[in-house]
Amino acid sequence: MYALEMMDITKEFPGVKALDRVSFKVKKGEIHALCGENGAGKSTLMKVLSGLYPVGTYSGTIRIDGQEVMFRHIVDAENAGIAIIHQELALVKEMTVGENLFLGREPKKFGIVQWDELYYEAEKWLKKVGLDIAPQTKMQSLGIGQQQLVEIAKALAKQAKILILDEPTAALTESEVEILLGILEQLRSQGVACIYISHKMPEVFRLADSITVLRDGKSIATLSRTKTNEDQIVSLMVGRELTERYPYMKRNPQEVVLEVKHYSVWHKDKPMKVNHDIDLSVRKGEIVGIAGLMGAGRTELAMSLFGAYEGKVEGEVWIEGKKVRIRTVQDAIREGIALVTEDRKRLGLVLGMDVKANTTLASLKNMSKFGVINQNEELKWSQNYVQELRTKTASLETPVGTLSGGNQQKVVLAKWLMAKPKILILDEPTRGIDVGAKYEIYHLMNKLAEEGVAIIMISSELPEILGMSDRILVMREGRIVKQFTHEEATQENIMMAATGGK
Amino acid sequence: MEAKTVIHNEHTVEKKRDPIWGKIDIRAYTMIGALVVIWIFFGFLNDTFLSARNLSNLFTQMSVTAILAIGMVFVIVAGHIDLSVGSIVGLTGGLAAILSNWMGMPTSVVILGTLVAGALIGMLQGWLVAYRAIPAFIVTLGGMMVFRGVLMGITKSTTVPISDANFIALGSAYFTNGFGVVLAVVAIAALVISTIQKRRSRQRYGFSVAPLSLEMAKVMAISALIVAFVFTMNSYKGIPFPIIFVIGLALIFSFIANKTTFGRHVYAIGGNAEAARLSGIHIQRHTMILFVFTGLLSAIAAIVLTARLSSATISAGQMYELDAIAACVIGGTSLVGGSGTIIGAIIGAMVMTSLDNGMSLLGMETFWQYIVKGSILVLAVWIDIASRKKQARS
Amino acid sequence: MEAKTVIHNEHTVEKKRDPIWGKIDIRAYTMIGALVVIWIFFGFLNDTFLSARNLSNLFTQMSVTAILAIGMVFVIVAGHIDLSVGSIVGLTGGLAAILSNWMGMPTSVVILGTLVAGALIGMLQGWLVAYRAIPAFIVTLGGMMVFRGVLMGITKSTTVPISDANFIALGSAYFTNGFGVVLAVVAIAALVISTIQKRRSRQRYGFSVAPLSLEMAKVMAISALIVAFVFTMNSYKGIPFPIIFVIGLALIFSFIANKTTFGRHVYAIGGNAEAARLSGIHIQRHTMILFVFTGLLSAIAAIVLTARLSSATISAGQMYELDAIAACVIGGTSLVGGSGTIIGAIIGAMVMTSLDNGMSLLGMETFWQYIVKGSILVLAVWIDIASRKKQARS
Amino acid sequence: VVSSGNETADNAKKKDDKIVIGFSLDTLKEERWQHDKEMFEAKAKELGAEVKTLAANSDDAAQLSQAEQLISEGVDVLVVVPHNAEASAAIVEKAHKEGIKVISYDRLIKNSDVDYYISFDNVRVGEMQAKAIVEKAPKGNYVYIGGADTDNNAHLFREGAMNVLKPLAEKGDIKIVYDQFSKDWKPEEALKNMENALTANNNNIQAVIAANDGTAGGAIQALAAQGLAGKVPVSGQDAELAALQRIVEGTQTMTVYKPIKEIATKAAEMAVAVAKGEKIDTNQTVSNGKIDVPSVLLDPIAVTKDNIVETVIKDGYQKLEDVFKNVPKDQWPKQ
Ligand SMILES: Nc1ncnc2c1ncn2[C@@H]1O[C@H](COP(=O)(O)OP(=O)(O)OP(=O)(O)O)[C@@H](O)[C@H]1O
Ligand SMILES: Nc1ncnc2c1ncn2[C@@H]1O[C@H](COP(=O)(O)OP(=O)(O)OP(=O)(O)O)[C@@H](O)[C@H]1O
Ligand SMILES: O[C@@H]1[C@@H](O)[C@H](O)OC[C@H]1O
Ligand SMILES: [Mg+2]
Ligand SMILES: [Mg+2]
Repeated sequence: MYALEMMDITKEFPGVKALDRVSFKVKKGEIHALCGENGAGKSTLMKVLSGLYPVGTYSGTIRIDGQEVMFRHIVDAENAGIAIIHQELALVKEMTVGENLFLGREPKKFGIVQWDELYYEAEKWLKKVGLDIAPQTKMQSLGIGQQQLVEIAKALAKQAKILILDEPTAALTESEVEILLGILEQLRSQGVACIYISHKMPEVFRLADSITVLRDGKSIATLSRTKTNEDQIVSLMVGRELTERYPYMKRNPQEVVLEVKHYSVWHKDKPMKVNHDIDLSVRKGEIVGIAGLMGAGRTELAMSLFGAYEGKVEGEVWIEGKKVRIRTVQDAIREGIALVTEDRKRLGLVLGMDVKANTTLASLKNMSKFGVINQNEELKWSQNYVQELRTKTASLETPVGTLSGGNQQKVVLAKWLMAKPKILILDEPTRGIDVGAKYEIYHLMNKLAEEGVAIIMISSELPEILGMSDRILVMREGRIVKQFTHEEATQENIMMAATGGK
Repeated sequence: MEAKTVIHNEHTVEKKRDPIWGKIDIRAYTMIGALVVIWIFFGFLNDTFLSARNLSNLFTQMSVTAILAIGMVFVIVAGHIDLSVGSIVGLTGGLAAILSNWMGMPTSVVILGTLVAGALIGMLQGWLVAYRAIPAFIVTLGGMMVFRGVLMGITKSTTVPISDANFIALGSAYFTNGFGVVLAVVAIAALVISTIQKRRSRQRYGFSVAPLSLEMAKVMAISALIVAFVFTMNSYKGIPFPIIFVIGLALIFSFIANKTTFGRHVYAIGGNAEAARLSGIHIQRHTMILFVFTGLLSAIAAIVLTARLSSATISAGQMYELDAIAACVIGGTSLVGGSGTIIGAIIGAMVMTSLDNGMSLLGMETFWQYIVKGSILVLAVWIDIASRKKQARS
Repeated sequence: MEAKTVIHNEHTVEKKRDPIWGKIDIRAYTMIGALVVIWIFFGFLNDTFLSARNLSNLFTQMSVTAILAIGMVFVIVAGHIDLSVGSIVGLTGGLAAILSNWMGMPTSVVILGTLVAGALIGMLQGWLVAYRAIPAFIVTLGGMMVFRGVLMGITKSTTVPISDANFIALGSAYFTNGFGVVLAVVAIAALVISTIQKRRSRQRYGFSVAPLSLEMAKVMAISALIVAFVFTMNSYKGIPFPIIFVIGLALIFSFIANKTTFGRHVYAIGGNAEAARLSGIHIQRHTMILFVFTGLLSAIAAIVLTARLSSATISAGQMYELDAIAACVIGGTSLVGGSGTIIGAIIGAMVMTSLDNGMSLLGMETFWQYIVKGSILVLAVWIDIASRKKQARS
Repeated sequence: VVSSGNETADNAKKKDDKIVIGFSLDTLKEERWQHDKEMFEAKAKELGAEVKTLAANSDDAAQLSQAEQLISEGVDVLVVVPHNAEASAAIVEKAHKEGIKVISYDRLIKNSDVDYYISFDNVRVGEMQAKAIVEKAPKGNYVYIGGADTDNNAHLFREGAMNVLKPLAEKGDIKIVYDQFSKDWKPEEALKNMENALTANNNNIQAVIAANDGTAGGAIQALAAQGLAGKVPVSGQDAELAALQRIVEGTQTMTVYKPIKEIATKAAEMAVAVAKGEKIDTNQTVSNGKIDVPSVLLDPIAVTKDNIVETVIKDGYQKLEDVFKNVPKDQWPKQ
């Protein structure tokens, strides 16, 4: 008896067949992982299931507990016991955490919200996901990881029969992932069916009972976890063998390109420092990884070095032996710095613009004369980068907002590669990116390092930090607390430094 | 991988302030400051400005803009705009006059007819915006023309006078002093009771409550304001009818905005429509209701205006939409949607009316009035923004 | 570690359509359709509507709105609004008349003075919006009042006539037939050359090009339109001056919008200001320049209007902001920012002017004109939206 | 916080015996009202009274508010130029409640117990415009360029003009081929209207009745574009400087001059007398729908090239050198 059966689901967008006769079945009380490359159709399938694409906009049938269902509205799906955590955060940032948690399902009497009850309940669910914040906190003061946890709490609060998690851990630290996995295991024992989408193979293999692989909008295979392994899944996803996950190369870094001394950054509204007395240097052709927990202040450091953080700054920045003052992003670009921001939708892309315009946004000057754009140059360069990064897009003039998450990330990368930086800062560069594409990005980082670019990679994925960095810095509470070489570093000693624990 | 982490966190549980008006945001406070400055300034230049009589006038004068602004806040918060309110005022006012004068209907029927007409007009526009996805700007711009045209058609471009004394009273009568006192007592009692209830409820859920002394001080301050208001109005002729409408509507709609699921959903729609949709909120239905609100409120404004003028004219309400929108924006409503308060909009309306009233009392030349009003508008918002920035920094 | 990957990749570089006007979006096409329907309809009801003479009138009548809409597109695309353009038209027009009539300046000085005044006014407003972060709605609403007040002050509320024939010609003269023909030839030549160059350049870059026959057909169609236009205008009195302004400004600003980094950056700012800032775009400087544009374009519109009337009145330009904004929105500009085209706005202006002109030719009663215009506005956008949705579905 | 010593202020004012006149104007945006205001204030001052003037920017509600303000400031008499004839009845009622008399200036306040009325008759104005034009063009195609459709007066002017034109049209002498209002009295709207009228009739237009000088200016621009300025008679109203210049240049036929000086000074005298409680002699009464209002009706004057000097210029309403500015000096009339 299946809790859920989706049969022959086909869904088309203008110019794209996102789902092509997909079949997908989930048993009661199992955690079922859904894997596939970026753009394979995972999110689309789940949107069909959650009523977001109502009946009639796709073809095929859905059965729940053997009964055929037709969802005309999200509420129909919710009533049928389906809850979903969407890949993209969907929270109202002007509202409080509690309001967001119960948005659309507020406890009420005669249409009047029972605030005390709402906040009381909210606090319970927040505790459950390990968030120790007041439910009256405004959403906008939360970091992206905390926001993700709120989303999870919101879905859990619905106490659904079928829980869909679309990349819930992309923005979470390991410890939070642990909490989440614990919750899911508990739900499994209560008979809830969970659909788990993730690009993080270790998670999938720790948790899932079965795994379904999608490729190019088709369901390729459904396997039991015990009868398969990571390499098989990856090759099913990507259509080829991927032997080496982290293509680390031993490099000989040359002279120092960026040097930061006694660098402190003040919070933009509050009288407190978010970075204390940072000393840091990066050499030509070197990859420096920065590890740390959420809230360690890595993003602030990156933004501030890039002239994009509003708070006051103290200390010195030297580039190629020259002392520089970077007050604006323009200054930073002029000094050869590029920053791939962590929140691509909010900070990285103009979603309504096409792939081409987004790719060239930071380097238009290089393909313009007297302020007039040479459109063929623009076309040529953006095409080059689409090919080099293997971005999956219908055309260069596709609005970037319709690309899948991973492909959007590639567009952001392309934008900054095109600016030909001397110093490239990557803040969570592979968040939400599939294994194949990750590999591409690592490969690219190696290539750039070889060409002499100094790279700083901020990441919350320890394997990636370990696998790619020549040197690893660990940040905790705004300070750099530890430094390791590639050889010295291990998961354990990094975590130890990051948590300050014993 | 058992690394138990200690996520540091300096959030303290925020005490929820919940005055009867709902949340008064910082911007509203700055604007209250601006208003006080304007009042002191005019009071200084002109003896009559702060007289009970002129304050009574002032409140009456702002009533129409304030009523329209109440509906406008909702529409703007939801990310739309309504350019047609002025024309709806004109049309429903004309209708009221026709019902009353030409058709000899009793006051109650006239009022009912007018309100129904306003609501229907709003519903039509709301349907086009919500279910046909036509930008509100276009729908209401079209509406602005159509309704004005209909008004001209049905009144044959004449002014329709009203003679029904009951109807006229709605715009120009005063409540007796006794009523004012009763009102003050009721209001203060309600305030005290609701404060106590709120404390009880919080304690039941185990939330911390503010010190009793502080809460009492707050209740007393608000009570003092209520008493001062009633006393001032009574020392002239009593509370004017239109002001009671404004206060009543402001309370009702503030309640809707802050305490009901409907209101919260409107804020959610304006803040992040996608998130609202994914949370199963009926965006279309809500949107349509908002326009029913503006239609209805326009009809109420029309009743007040028509009664005050004791006639309906074909130019009635022209450009009121701009006043209403300006009142909202001055009062802190963001045109991008998602944030704004009703009390803010009413303060905005009061700022503008005070400027008009004060300058005309001073007998300032028309062109100077334009220049001064425009400049102060920009200046007030400028100071407001600058001070909020500073505050955020410090 | 040489895992050569064969990630499948089906990029087809889309054929870039690049007419001289820049991107004409789908909405513009629907609106061209609506325009054609309106023309046919009026042409059917009234013989004169499609006469050369009336078309010449029609184009002249829409010139002021069209010029204002050009600047408005940019401001709206960047996520702002300019409510002051009508008042700037009034003020700079008054200034032009004063310079010309009271101070006896030669035409060139008058023009220069007017343009400088417009640009400075725009710069002041732009500075407040960009560098002081005051919402454009407030700044320009204030500006609307202030500039109108200043106009009333400097003209002492009188009508200032203009007698300088050169100046008047700017609004009411026609280019000779010969000039029209030369213009057509130049335009077609430019079209052909640019098409050839574009093909060559694309081929040099190794991009695919459209079949020659198709490209030729396109060139021929556009040429035919140019010839038809010049022929029609010449068959009356020649091309009116104001139209040449509109065409010239539309070409320049379309070029800026589509071909320059500045234009691209404006769209990016409107689409996602934060992402634009993080891509190194000077948001403040760009924003200020946009308001300089609207100021400048308002001054040009003022010159055309004042010359056309050969006098400046204190009500000149009132409510033009609404016409300009409506033209933009009808032409597909989104009030949320990030998208909109100049050609669309001009078509929007033409739709509105055609309605006005057609109905007044038919001698329709005023109130019907309001009703019909408002309804058609909504209807046109409705059809447009419905058809786009269908297209997206299919 | 709030002073309520208003009543005492009122009494103080009464005691010092200085008469205060409240003058509530519809608008000061049009040129003529500027003149009304200045002349009224000058005369009142001469008579030892103080004037508090407020203008309502063409908004009924604003005008009511301002009247309320004047009343609350304790004026002795209220002179009102109503924006709207009916809507301003509320002002009369409010004033009477406080025992203040109201004089209706230039436009009649309808359906009210208004005390006096002093005016030129707006319907008369329309009739004069039409008569003057009919004299020049007794036969042919007529165009009517109206004022703001939302202004009651515009409808009255049109009514007057039609009183004259309708019988002629019925006789078949003339034909009204185009008849439209101009939004907000805007000259540019009049220009568009006239362009359309000329186009629709292939320039076969013999006469234009424009409701005021602003709209006349627009219409004449359209005629000029067809080389018809000066060939087709055009009416106007208000004796604006620009219009008088056009009259002496020959492109506009006439304007209706409402001798502002006369109405302003008469009204000031009336106001002072009413304030003192004296009885006023009026030459007639006009029904306002409720009562017969004691009225002083002044004759508007049709101004053409021929009588320009002895009317507007002699009154000091406009200056000779301004009016004849664009005419060679040797052609200036002797004064
Ligand atoms: N609204 C839309 N309009 C057009 N195309 C869309 C839309 N949504 C998704 N697509 C396309 O459908 C395909 C599947 O996208 P989907 O988001 O389901 O991928 P995914 O498997 O979730 O990828 P990722 O791992 O990157 O999240 C992609 O090619 C994407 O570009
Ligand atoms: N969009 C935001 N708005 C307001 N505050 C934010 C935002 N994003 C992050 N923060 C603040 O910054 C802190 C997180 O810091 P930061 O993002 O620099 O950490 P990090 O080490 O980069 O962690 P992460 O891995 O989550 O990116 C949060 O505590 C939050 O207060
Ligand atoms: O004098 C005219 C006035 O009576 C009317 O109300 O408005 C237009 C003016 O020209
Ligand atoms: Mg996805
Ligand atoms: Mg971060």
